[in-house]
Amino acid sequence: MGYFGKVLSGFGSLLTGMRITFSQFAKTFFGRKNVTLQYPKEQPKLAPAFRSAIKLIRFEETGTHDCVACKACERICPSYCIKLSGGKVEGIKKKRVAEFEMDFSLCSLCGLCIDACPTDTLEYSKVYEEAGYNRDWRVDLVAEFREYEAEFVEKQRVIEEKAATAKKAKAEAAKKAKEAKKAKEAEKAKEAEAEAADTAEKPDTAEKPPALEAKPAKADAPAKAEVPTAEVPTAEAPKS
Amino acid sequence: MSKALLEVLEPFTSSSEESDYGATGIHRRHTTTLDNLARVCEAFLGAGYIFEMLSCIDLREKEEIMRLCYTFNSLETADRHLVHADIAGGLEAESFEAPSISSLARGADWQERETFEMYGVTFVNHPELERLLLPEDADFFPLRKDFGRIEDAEAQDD
Amino acid sequence: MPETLSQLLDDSVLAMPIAAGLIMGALTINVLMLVWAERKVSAWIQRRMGPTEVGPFGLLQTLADMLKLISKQLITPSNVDKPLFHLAPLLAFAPVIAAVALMPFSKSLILVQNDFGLLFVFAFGGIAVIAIFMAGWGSNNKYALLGAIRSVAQSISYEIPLILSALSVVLVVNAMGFTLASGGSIVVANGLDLSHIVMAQDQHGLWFVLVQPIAAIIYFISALAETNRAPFDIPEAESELVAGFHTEYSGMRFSMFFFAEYTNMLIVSMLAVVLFFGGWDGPVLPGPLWFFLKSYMVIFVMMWVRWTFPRLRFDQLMTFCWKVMIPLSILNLLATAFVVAVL
Amino acid sequence: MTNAVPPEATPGGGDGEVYSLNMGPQHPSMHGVLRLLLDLKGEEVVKAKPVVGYSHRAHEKMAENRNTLQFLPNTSRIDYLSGMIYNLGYCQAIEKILGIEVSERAVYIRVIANELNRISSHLLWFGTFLLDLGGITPFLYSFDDREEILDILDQVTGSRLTYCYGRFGGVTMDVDEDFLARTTAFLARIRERLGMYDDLVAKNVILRERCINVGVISTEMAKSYGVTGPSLRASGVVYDVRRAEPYGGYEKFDFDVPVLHEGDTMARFHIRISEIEESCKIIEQAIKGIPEGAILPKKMPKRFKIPEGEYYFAVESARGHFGMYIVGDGTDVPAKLKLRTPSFSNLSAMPEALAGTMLADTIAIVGSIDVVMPEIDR
Amino acid sequence: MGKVDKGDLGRFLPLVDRSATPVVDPRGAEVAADPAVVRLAILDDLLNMGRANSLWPLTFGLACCAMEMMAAGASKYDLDRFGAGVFRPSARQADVMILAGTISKKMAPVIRQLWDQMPGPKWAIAMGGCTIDGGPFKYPNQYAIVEGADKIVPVDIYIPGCPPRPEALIAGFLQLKEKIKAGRKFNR
Repeated sequence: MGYFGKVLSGFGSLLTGMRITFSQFAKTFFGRKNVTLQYPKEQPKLAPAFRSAIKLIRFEETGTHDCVACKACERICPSYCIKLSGGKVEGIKKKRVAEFEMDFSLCSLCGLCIDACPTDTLEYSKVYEEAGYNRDWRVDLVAEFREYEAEFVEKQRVIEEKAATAKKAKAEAAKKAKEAKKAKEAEKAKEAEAEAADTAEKPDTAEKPPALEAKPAKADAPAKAEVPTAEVPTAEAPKS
Repeated sequence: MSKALLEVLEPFTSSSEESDYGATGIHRRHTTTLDNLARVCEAFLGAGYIFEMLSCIDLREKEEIMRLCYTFNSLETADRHLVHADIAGGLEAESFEAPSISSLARGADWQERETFEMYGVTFVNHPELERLLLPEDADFFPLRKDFGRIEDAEAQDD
Repeated sequence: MPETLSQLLDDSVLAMPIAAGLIMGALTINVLMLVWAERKVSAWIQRRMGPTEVGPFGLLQTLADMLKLISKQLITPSNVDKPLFHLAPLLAFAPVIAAVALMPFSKSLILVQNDFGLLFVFAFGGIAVIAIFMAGWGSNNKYALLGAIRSVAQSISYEIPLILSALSVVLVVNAMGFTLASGGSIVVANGLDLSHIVMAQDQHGLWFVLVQPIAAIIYFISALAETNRAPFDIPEAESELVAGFHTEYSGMRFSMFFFAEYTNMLIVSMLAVVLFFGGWDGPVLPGPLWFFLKSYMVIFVMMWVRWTFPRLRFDQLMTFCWKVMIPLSILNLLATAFVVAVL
Repeated sequence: MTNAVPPEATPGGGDGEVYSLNMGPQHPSMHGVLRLLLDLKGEEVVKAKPVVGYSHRAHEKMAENRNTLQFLPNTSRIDYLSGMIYNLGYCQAIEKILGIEVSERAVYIRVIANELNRISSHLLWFGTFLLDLGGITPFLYSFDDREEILDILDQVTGSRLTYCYGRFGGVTMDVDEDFLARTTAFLARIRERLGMYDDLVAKNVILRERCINVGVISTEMAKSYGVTGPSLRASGVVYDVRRAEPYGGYEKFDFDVPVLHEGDTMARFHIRISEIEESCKIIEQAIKGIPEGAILPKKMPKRFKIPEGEYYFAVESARGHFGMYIVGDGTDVPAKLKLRTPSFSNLSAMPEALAGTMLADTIAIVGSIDVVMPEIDR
Repeated sequence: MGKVDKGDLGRFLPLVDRSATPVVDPRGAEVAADPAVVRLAILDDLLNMGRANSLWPLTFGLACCAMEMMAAGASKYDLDRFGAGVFRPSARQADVMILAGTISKKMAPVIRQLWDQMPGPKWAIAMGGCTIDGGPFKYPNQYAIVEGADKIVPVDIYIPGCPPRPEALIAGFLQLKEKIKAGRKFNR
């Protein structure tokens, strides 16, 4: 019986295999339900963390990116795919990037540049369906910000001037406050002598030491030099 | 670390010291000479250890040697021994010889071929010492320190 | 005797070319549909969609394949045995058409009325083996040679159970006999005549698959092996021998092998329908339609088997044939002979 | 198909009986770019000589040209099927050397990501192994499951295959409720699918004929060649780096190491399938016990200098014991980074395992060893 | 600092304006960007239509991108919808060579040999950064890899990414179909 038993059990296992494939066939054919994502018709639902080539973030406050061309990303990139140049812009203290070119065919999407960026102005773009006839996949990150650049520099100059004037004003206010304090002390000193003079006649009125006038709290830490935007008054919404 | 193994190893290793597994991942480090290598390997394999890895450090500039590093590990309890064997020879020495242990641990066969190809260390009485990874006509030893440095390429560019 | 199509054409000289043209047209359309069906069935089994972009439901997909294959460059490798290399696709392609001519599509619609049609079909089936061996040997490629050797061994050893299982049906037909509708007389049925087999089933309203279930299973399995399909597709085992015997063929030559394989599949399933599933007899629909519907069902089962099972190893294939299939078919034949003798 | 092999490259042959066949770097079941020079007598393999190196990308040389942080993207491309295990393994190695503290939550996230990656690697192996044996449909079923894992991991790491998810000290992105819910749903789905695969494949008589006592690797042979991972556990040795040298929080989870003693292809098949089950158990415990907390330390040093000395750190990848032997010389560029990859030793056992088998078995055995070529060629 | 997320999937803003580059057909026929320039015979259109819709790729994975190529062929992204699902193992029956993965120097002659073995109108898709110009493995003085597949075979379609998603491979196939039909859009 072993011989036929083996043949029959073997045959049984073949039938179970066919039952399973037919159940899958039925699900697709009769049940009209397959697992295919019809790409050109349906776009895939990309995860928010999806990584594609890096791009500069457009911040709401300034309406443009915040790259100061410090080349931290260029140094950290393992595949040498970032090349950027930029620096001082006449009229404002803040440095700006002029050329930011990134070769997406070299990039391994490791994200080290995004971690290394001091001003956190880099993020992943969501481009996933790039294919083309051309071998050159260099991406120009600053292209979309060029036309805002002049306007940004203008706004930045205004901000910095205001900041400068505000600092000057505060400096004078601080000076005035110092003189005023000196002047007050001078009067107090005179009154004190005057009182001392008449207390000399009636010693019983205990002299109340003038309440130590709280030294005017020095203006908060002098504004950090390099990021004036922090204290910028709310600029009007950028016409993006 | 079975004490028996240490006694057996004693005559063949010139120095052997404890190393803190927590930081380095190695229980014990030994140094031995080239001709004792085979017996050290036999001791380990006899005690049920397996040959885990063969690597080579190119110290020809600093210490005029090419250091072979073997690690043996036991499968039952984690017990990793690192064995150093140094081949004398400075930058200009063009051949480095070392005994092959592929007859004892078959796993060493390919690792020795790879070390030969990457560092130029020829293993004596190795069954078929040929290139493994590089193209057949490659005549350079890539992992040597003086080969293919980035600054050389940049020097050529500008 | 049912008039054949040629008598309809009153024996004019044109009868044969027209018949050949008809068969070629029918077969080409059939192969186009079969290849499309194979890709769609495999897609549905694998929960995906199969060709959908070309034509309404991807129906023109195989047409596009054929158009591409026609315009492909025909490469003849340098040190190749030229006569064998060029002849092999033709030889694989030709006998297949001849076999279709013998099939009884309906009581009257039969191209070549022949007393021993069954024998002819098996004979033409045998020629295909020579073609595959020529292809394998001719293309001077180790993979092709291995594939060819395997296919010869497989086809020869699986023809035996194929024929034995068909023989048991022939025995049953000879025993039963049947009355001709017109003549009303008991006619000694000639088991080898395909239309007689179908008429026997038609008269007694009893499909032979019920009479001979074991023979049907053996027939189906060895038919799979004959056409190098699925669990037995060892000659062109994709994962071992790259592409088996047609490794070196490109363009139209390759598509001839493709054509031959799918037409072989069609013939084998038509024969299965004739032998076991009662040919053209069916309640409402006209004869030929039933005939094609049944053979497409058999082809669907063949495709279903292909996309389910892994491949047998070569020596297992042989032991399975000689140790399981042939003893079983001989036992079945003896049992039928005994039952027929007793009745 | 490159059968036009230069004559001198094919050893043996010529005495009429034995001829040599070149299963070239481009072959449907050579798992990428492995090349086997087979000396065949008829269908039987007399001698097999694997030729490797067709995807040698100089990872170790690159490690000596880049600082420790810049080597991160390379790690997941050494073995792209268990890219997460390698990437996080490299981070754990450097953390151990530099003594960087990893928050409890990051440890749990790493365990979940590792085990998901191991399941996806085993599923891909299951598919390609069946493809080698001729069964095409299970390949697409297992890919369908694997796509689910890739989507789950894509949600957190942003990439599908070559992850760069680990940083020294933690992971780049936090895990939210949706991720955990999807993983739990996936666990239920894969367990039910494993039942279906068992019926469709493991019980199939053709497959059992093709796999049972085919390519038996004895325990001594496995130990002598340094075979590790599922192939070693199928030959009767209980060795799993997660159990032998616990790292990355694996000592917190209880899972058992499946072991079989036959050492044939069927044993390796069952080992990998039961390992998927074990990984599911680990993920379940990790999801239940995942604590709250930060995933990256606040202050990260600018440069990660490796102190003087030699370090060895091993992780259990889907294919076996992956060891990193790092020699530091005080700068942030390692003096030497040796990658002891499991498939390298597993494949070196092939010439002895393949001798005397049929041609079709050669494909089945190499498939059952689960070889990934760039991991061998580094 | 809130960021403005336009949310559109968008396309790269390429440094080089790619739309202007003419579609240079390596087989010599200068097919300018707008198809009206070259008047192809109807039969040629028909054959091109057939070729475009039945591109049989060669099973030929090199490294990580091969996994994404297999995923494109699998159920979820089903390459077979475009008639390109038939992966032919033998070079004689393949039309498209998808170079998926890093090309090492030892593999270069093999790729060239496979390319020569492929018959007739044949195309090549360079998938992934490594086949475009070296990808993450390109650094000065790299001794092991060939930086860019077009040093070996004439490449028609470049798909950047590391690895590119299966949708990008399908987009590459669609673009190759447009190229084969010489930019003529039949009533799709």
